[in-house]
This record gives sequence, C-alpha cells and structure tokens, in this order.
Amino acid sequence: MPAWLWLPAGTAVVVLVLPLVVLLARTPWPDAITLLSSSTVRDAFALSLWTATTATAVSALLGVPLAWWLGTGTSRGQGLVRLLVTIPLVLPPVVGGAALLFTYGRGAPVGSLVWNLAGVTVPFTTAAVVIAQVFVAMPFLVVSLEGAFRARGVLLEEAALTLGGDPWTVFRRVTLPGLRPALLGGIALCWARAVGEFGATITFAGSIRSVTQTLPVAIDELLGHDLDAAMVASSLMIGLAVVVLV
Amino acid sequence: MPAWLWLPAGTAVVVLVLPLVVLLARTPWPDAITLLSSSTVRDAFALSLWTATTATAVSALLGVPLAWWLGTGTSRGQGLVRLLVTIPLVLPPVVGGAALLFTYGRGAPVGSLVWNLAGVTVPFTTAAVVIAQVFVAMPFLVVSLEGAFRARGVLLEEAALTLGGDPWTVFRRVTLPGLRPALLGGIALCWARAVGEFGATITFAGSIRSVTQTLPVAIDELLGHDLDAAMVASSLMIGLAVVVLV
Amino acid sequence: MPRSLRLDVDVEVGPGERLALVGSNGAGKTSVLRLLAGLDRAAPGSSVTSGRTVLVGDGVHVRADERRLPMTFAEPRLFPTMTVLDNLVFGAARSGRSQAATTRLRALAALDTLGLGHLVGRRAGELSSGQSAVLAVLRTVLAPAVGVLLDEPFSSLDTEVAADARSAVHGWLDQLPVPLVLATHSVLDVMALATHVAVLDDGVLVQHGTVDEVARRPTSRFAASFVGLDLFAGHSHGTEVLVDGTFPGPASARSDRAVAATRPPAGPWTVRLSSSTPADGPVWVAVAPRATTLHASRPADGPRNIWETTVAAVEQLGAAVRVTCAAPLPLRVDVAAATAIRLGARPGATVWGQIDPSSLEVYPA
Amino acid sequence: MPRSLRLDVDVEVGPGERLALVGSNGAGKTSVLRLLAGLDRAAPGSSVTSGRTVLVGDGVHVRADERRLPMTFAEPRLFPTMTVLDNLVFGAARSGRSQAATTRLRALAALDTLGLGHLVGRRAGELSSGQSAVLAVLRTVLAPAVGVLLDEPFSSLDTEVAADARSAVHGWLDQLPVPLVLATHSVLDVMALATHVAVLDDGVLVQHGTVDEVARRPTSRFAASFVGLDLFAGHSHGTEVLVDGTFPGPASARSDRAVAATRPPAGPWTVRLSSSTPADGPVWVAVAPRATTLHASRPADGPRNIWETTVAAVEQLGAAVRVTCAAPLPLRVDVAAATAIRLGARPGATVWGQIDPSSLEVYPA
Repeated sequence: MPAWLWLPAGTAVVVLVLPLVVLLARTPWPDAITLLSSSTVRDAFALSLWTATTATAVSALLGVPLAWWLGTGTSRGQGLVRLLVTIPLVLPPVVGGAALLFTYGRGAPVGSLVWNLAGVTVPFTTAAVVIAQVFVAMPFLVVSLEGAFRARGVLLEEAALTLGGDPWTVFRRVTLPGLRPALLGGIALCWARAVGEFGATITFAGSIRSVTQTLPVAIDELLGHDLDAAMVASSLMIGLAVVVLV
Repeated sequence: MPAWLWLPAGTAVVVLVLPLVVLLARTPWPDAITLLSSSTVRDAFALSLWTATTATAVSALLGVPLAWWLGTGTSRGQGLVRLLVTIPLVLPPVVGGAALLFTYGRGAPVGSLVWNLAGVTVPFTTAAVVIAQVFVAMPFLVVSLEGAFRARGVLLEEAALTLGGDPWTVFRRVTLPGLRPALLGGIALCWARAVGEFGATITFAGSIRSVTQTLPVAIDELLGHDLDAAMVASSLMIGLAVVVLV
Repeated sequence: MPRSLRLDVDVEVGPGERLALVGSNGAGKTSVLRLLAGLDRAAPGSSVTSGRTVLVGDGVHVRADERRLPMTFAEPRLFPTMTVLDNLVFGAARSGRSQAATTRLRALAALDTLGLGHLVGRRAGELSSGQSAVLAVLRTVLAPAVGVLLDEPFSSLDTEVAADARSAVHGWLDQLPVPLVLATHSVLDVMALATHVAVLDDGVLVQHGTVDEVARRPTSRFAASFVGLDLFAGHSHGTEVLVDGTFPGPASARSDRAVAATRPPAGPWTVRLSSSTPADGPVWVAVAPRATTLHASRPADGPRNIWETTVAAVEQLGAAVRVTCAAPLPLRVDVAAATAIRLGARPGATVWGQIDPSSLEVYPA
Repeated sequence: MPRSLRLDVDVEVGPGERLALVGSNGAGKTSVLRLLAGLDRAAPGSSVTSGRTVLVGDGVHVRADERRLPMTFAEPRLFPTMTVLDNLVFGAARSGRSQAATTRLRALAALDTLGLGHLVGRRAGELSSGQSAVLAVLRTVLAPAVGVLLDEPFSSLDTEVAADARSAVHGWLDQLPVPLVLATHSVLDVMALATHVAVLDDGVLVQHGTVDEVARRPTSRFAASFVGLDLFAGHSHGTEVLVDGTFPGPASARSDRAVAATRPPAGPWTVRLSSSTPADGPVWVAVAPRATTLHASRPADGPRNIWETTVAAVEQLGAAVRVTCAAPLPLRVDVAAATAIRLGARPGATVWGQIDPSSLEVYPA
C-alpha cells in the first residue's frame, strides 16, 4: 500500500473510534452504580432486555420456518418473497415505525380490527415495542439462516431418509443440530438489532416510562437533562455491542 | 418441509410485508405531488439527498484505503482495528449520536478544540448530520470492501509487477477496476444507510428545518401533525430502499 | 442438476451378488441409484421396481424412508453433530429396541476390526476423509435393508486412502445377505467389490455379465476403455483378421471423443494371427496397450504386423505416457515417459509400431 | 503459504535455453521462480543472482517491477477487466511508444496465428481457461525481458486443452532470445517445452542435464519416477548385476512413500544381462514398467529372470492398472485393467514376474 494512503485510512479509524473512546473516557465510572440504579435507567434497561428477548423469540419461531422455505424450497415466487422480507433491512426504522402506525393504529385497517375484536389499541404499548423490534430485527435472522440452509443443501437429509429416518426424525436429529451455529449467530444479531432499536420504537410506541421507554429511547431523553446517566447508559450499550460482536 | 410449518412461515411474511403494503395502499397518491412540494418535505428531501451523498463521498475517500489495509495487509493489530471499526455496525445509532455529542459538543474535548481554533460549534449543524451519517454508514462500506479485497488477494498485482508495472499503475489499472462491483455495492449500501439515518442524527444534530431535519427526522415530526405528508414521504423512502436492494 | 435422461435398465441382482454399474459421466449410474432409493421421482408412466415391489409406476409411490434401500453417496454424508456410534445405528432406530441393540453390537465389533474402536464416541465431523468414507459404507451396510446402494463411495479419496477403504469394505460385503448395487468410475472398485458388471451408455444397458466376462470380451467402446483395451470391429478369415480403423459403438467416453478429434481417417489393416480364430465372420478385436511396441525406426524383425505411423496425441497417465497413433489403426500405447522422450514421441512425430498378435483377443461380434 | 525452505540451486541457463525445474511438491520449484521474480524476499544473508545482476543479497534489492523477469503462474492471472490486447501489451507500456506499438503488432500477429484474432477486443474475463492459459504465456513472452519464468502454466487445464496450449506455446519459445525457466509437474511439458532439466529435491539441485540425459539415466529417485522408471542401486560384474531391493536417494516423491509403507523388506536379486555392462562396480539399474511381464502361474520359458512374488498394491492410472510387486524387487508394472482382472491382481495375490533384461538401463552410479 503506497504510504500516502495511510493518511485517509488513519483518519477513517479516528472518525469511527474516537467518539467511542471519548465516551468511555468521560463516563463517570465511580457514579455508575448509582446512576444505573436510578429508576429511569433501571426501568429502561429491564424493559429493553425483556422486549428484545421476546422479540427475538418471536422472530425465531416465525423466522426459522421462513428461512427454511427460502433456503431449500424451489417454488416460484421465492425471489419476490425474499426481496420483500429484506426490505426492512434497508428501510429507515422511522419509516418502518410509520408503516406500523398506519397499519396497527386505531383508525387503521388492522388496528380497528383488533379494537373491534379485543378492545385494545396497539400503538404506544409494550406490545408495540415488541412488534417494532420484530419488524426491524427478524430480517437479520431470516437472511443469515437462509444462507445457512442454502449452504447445507439437503445432502444429509437424503442420506438420513434412505437409512429409514422419517421426516420429523430427520428434521429433529439431522437438520436442526446442523444449523445450531448459524441459528445462534442469527439470534445474536437479531437480539442486538432489537435491543438497539430506536426509530421505529419512538414512532410507533413513543417514549412512555416503564411501558415503551427502552434504553435507546431513554438515552435520547436523558441527553436533555442528565448527561451523566446518558453516558453510563451509552457505555453499557457499547459493552453489549462488543459482546455481540465477539 | 412439513405442512404445519407453513403457518409460522406465512405469519412471518405477513408481519414483515403487511405494514409496507398498507402504507403504500393508504398513501394519498393523487395529492402526492402537492404534498411532496410542501416546503417541509421538499426541504427535508433535498437535505437528505445532499448530506447522504456528501457522507458517502467522505466514507469512500476514507474507507477505501482502510478497507485495503484491512483486506490485504498482514500487520499485527489488524484484528483489533477491524473489531473497533465494526462496532458502529451493531451499536444503536442513538448511542452513536450520544458518543458524537460527548466528543464534538461545545464542552467536549474535540468540540472545544474546534471552538478555540475556528470559532464554530459542531452539534446541531448540517456538518453534524454528515458526521453522524459517516459514523453509522462508513462501516458498511469498509466491511463489504474489505471482503472484496480479501477475496481478490494479490494474485493479479503480482503478475502485473513481474510484467513491469509500477505500483501506482498497478493500483490504478488492475486493483481499482477489479473492485468496481464491490465498490458500487458498498457505496449503495453506505448511501442507503446514510439516507435512512435517524437515531444518531436526532441526538447529535436535532431537528432544525432546512439545517438538520433530514427526511427520516421530518417523517417523525410530520407524524404528529400531517399524516398525509408523512405517508407520502414514507412511501418515497420505501421506493429508495427497493431501488438500493435491486 | 435436473436433467432429463431416458433410462432403460433391467438387471437381476441375486442375494450376495454385487453389481457394479459402470458408464461414462452422465450415462445414468447415479440416476438409477437415486430412483431406486426413492430420492428422485421417475417421469409419469415409467416404472421402477425392486424385487417384487413396484416402487414407482402406475401411481404407486413408496417413500424413500420406507424402502429399506440404504445408500452411500460420493461424499460420506455422515451426520457431523452425532457421534460415530449414533451415526452407525441411525438406521436401526426405527426397528425397535432389540434390533437397535444388535446393530450397536455389530457396529462396535466392526469398529474394533477396523482399529477405530477409540473413535466410537467422537463426533463424526472430526473424522478424516478416509475414515468417513469407510464409516459411511458401514452405516449403510448396518441399516435394515432389502438391498444396499453405493454411489462411488471412494471417488473423493486419495489413491492410497481409497485402497485402504476398499480392503476394509471388501470383507463386509462377502457376508452381505442382500443384493448390492455399486456405481463406480474405478476399475479397482470393480476388482475389489463386484461380482458382476452392468455397462450403461446414455441410460441404456449395453452389456451385463460377470466381471471376468466383461473384462475379457468387452462389446462396447466404453467397456473396452474401462478395462483399458482398444476395441476394433473386424472380419476374420482363417488366421487373418481385417481390422477396421473405426471404433464401434456410440461415442460417449470423454477421452475417446478427444482422440477421435485429433485422429486422421484410418484405413483397414490386416493382422496375421499365429492360430486360427474360433469362427470366420465379424469379430471384435481387443488390443491391450502393451500389445504394441513403438520404435523410432523400422525394426529388423520382418514385415509382419509392423507399420509406420505418426503420433496423433500424447497424454500423461501418472508417470507413464499414453501415445495415440494415427493411421492405419488409432491404437493407444502406454510407454514410460523416458521411452517417449527417447522416441521423440511428440504429436506429429513418425514412429514404427509393432503388434504382438498373440496378445490380441479376437471374439465373435 | 509462508514456509521456510533452504534453497541451494546454481544453474546456468543460456539464451534460447529452456530449463525445466522438476521436483515433488514442496521441493522448491515455485520458491526459486518467486525469488527470481522478486515476489518473495530471501532470508538475510542469502543471495539471489540473475545473470550479472545481484537481485537480492548484501543489502541490494531490485524491485519486482524493475527486474524484467516476467512470470506466468499456475492460474492465468489475466486482468479480467482489460481487453485481451491491453493484457498482452501491459508489459510494454512502460517502455515508450515505439516499443508499445511493436508489441501491439506482435500480439495481433500471435493472436491471428492462434486463430484467436476475433478475441482481441474481448474482456479477458470472458475467455475459456484454455485460451486464458495460452494468452497468459503470450503476455509473459511479449513483455520486455532478460528472462522468462513459467510456473506450471498448464497445470489447471484438462488433458486435451493442455495439449493444445502446449503446442501453441511451443512455437514461440523456439524464437525466444532470452533464457526460460519453467517449473512443472508434467513430463509432457518437459517433452514439449524444455531443452534442459534441473531436478530439485528439498530445495537442493540433485541433477542437471539435457532432457535426454536425465530421461535416460536418472540419478535420483524423483527423477526416475518422473520419467516413469523404477531405479535401483546395484553392483555389476560381467553379465550379472546384483540388484539391491531398496530405492536409492532420499524419500520425497509422494507415491513412492506410499509404496514403501506397503512394501515388505526385499532381498538382493541377480539379473543376468545378455551382454556385459560397461564397467564393473556400483551401478544404477533403471527399469521401465513394460520391462516386466506378470503371469498368473509360472511361465514355461526357463528359470532366468523369473520369480514368484505377491502383489503389494494396485493403483489406477487412467484405464491402466499399476501393480506394485513385493519381494524380491518392489517393481511397478503397468498392465491393462483387463489383464489385472485376469491375473486376479488384488493386494496379497501371488503372481509370477518375468523381466526382459534387454530393456534394463544399467549405468555407473
């Protein structure tokens, strides 16, 4: 690499790394315990953990069969479905949130159906947080698992069938164990995306303490009046990101 | 695939696709032209286009050399740098915005340096929008290009050298043309991420009309008082997402 | 690779009989096995039978997992997340406890015989390719079966590893109480594992017999090239055989096609044998590569069975060089590379060929 | 693959001379070429010279792009985004306009001769592998050079495509005004492209001579196996040669090692020649695989040069089968597969060997 290219390459590293270093350096670590147990951060953290986990579970339940079909089936229309379900990957979360609002809002088609049937409104509830997280995070799980399904093919399944294994046994004992690494990777990615979700959440679920105020939403609010708490919460999320990456 | 797995697979498709379909269906297309030319949407759209394009250009200038080093070099410390520059990929954008604020804000280390040297503040300016977009979008470019550099190796470069090509000729005539597809893909991805950026922008640059109010930020605001304009703007962004995907 | 191939194969394989399916790439070997195993479906209207069971045809379809025709593939396809033992007894799981226990004991015994007893609890993903190939066959042989299917089980292995695998598998097959069908490209597989050979060409059965019959008297171009012989059509009369310079049969073996492309048109040529042929009339003449000797100049031995020719092509076979002659006969002669260098046997060079008539096989067509 | 290998090679290659570097995998062929080309650096203290130029050594380092030693690799490495013509003239770009124009004309003429004139404006990424391999050599030959380096240029090609490529390249090399060094695994490359051979073993030059000299009288185990001969150490006395059953030289060729593993200890054995050897004393005995004939039972010809042995291993070479004998001599005999089947030549089987003494090469060690 010619020497003068070091300048832009180095600048790139500084641009990306410096803010994180500064944030970690300025965080008031001695007060971290106190700040973390302040009710805003604590509530938001708890809400984030359990909504992200729920959203990931839902994504896995719905997404694994979809990835299976996309990765091994040969039906027509698969290409279109693949395109449609990956749109949320590149869609700005705010737009996703808006779409959810226009769909599940009280005056909206699905929203009014739910209101008539069950008497509940979806937006600005904890359920809305989970729905928003599923919407933005499930495509990550589907896309990474689909690749794994495709790469595996059906070689092992064919062998298992000729040996006399019935289809359910084959799925349980051959297909699923083989997917474990990809499944775990996809789940980690999905969870990380869900826990960091902000745009769709604030649009579709708002920022109601203990109900819809997840950690990213809380950080946005804390930046207005409690910088120290915002710093501690942000550092916490950097830690989560590194854990997911490694 | 056992038949009963169609239920979750189908549900997954509905969850991901329905909101988009409803949004597009409910958008008041006849009024679209009028709404798009309303000053809020028009200003936000223009601002989004040029900030995202600027951010992508900056990312390419800084990111290509970095990707080259990461993809072909064999220095120690490369693994650490790769980890550090990919953190923004999984970091919630709000946290990124917070980190930028704590770094470039008036009271912050780099911010006060800039204030003393140039007499300007960074946050809540158009420059802040671009910085936020570079921070969240450049890692996409770096990661996808790094893979391309790695996959290519240095085979062609070795051949070109023995034929008598000097290093700069080899980079210009052999390396760069070979990277075109990956570069275009990485730029598209980077631009899409930049144009959809919301969390870091609103935290670090706020929502000032014509200065920092990009399209996603405007949609968030319009949801409060002009649903029709929000719908048209959202549909526009879905269109952009599909164009990037295809 | 979805490909449409019309298959016409009707072979009976008795218990303890081991049939090798041979044929060039795309001749239909794997297709036959996959149809038998139930992994592919035959076109409507056709029928696939195994024993007395109609597997596909007239609307009957037996699912792959109910056919009891376990199959080994070109890749071992062991289940990498299971232990070696769980792999080996996978097929017996459906047959009840006592069957599973028996299979377990047989598996352990077989592993011990192979000297692989220490691998019993190892995950199958950790095995070497040679071990995997052998254990894949063992898993197939241990499954409850009315017949066993092997599809080029050693084709992915190195020469020496394949030799070890072959000798390990050899013993089990002698005790196999059911028919075995083996698709292979390797004549060593046929020598070690088969009792009979069926030659397929473009989906059609063209020769079927014991290994010895097919090796001695191949009747198709592929079969001849499989056992390493050149085959010519001829006409015998007393001790003279008029040999036609053309190959008989359809052109399918890949290397033959290449030779045909570089070969000039060849005229008929007369071989004088030392004794009479069994019967006058049309015959096949099979020539081994060692029957012909090449010389750089005309040898002194006399005019019989000697001719001048040019080198049409040279090809490397390990450290030997296969020289293909041009007119009058497109014979292929294997010589040491050192000999080829001494002869200057480059394409286009002139050489003298001399054939040993006693090593020709002449038999009625 | 960063690997540490001590190289000790000192060969002179004159203008118009074409040296083939041969040796087993890892013997250092590619390392020598890459050091010469300047793509790898030699360890401090060592020196690499080319002609009178010290390329590396004593602190001098000439950059790869300034050495004028263009190289072709095992993969064609054409620049896929450039046209064929731009690829071919890439090397001349630095040498000024008139040189570039000349090269352009030469490139066009060469393309026409190859019948590839229509490809001149095509992107190199669209070529077939055979075309790419030929054009990669052409690109190297057209670049300004004080020497040309080819590293197994045809090793990735199919047999027939490689044959075409070889004959296309053959012509250019005869007019090459500079030395050529060619690393290869293929004896056909040596036959078609080289005038001299250098045999490397573990980084060390063990034999150097014309192609004919090395093919006739190999003095190392690898060289013998490269030209398809078995080599034994012996002691000659009059018409008798006492042959030791061991291979001479270091064990490096991969297939030899495998044979060694399955070979029982072999005793000395006496060959009676038809005429006296040139000199009494220690000799090499080179045996071609066709010198030995195998029989299923004892042949009637008499007791001389006939022995009973067992089959140690069989190996497939195309459609031929290579049978390795056990004691007394680990000879390798190539027979048609049909013959191997007739002999029942499985590992462990008993066969009779008969050697033709007139086809042995005996020369002083």
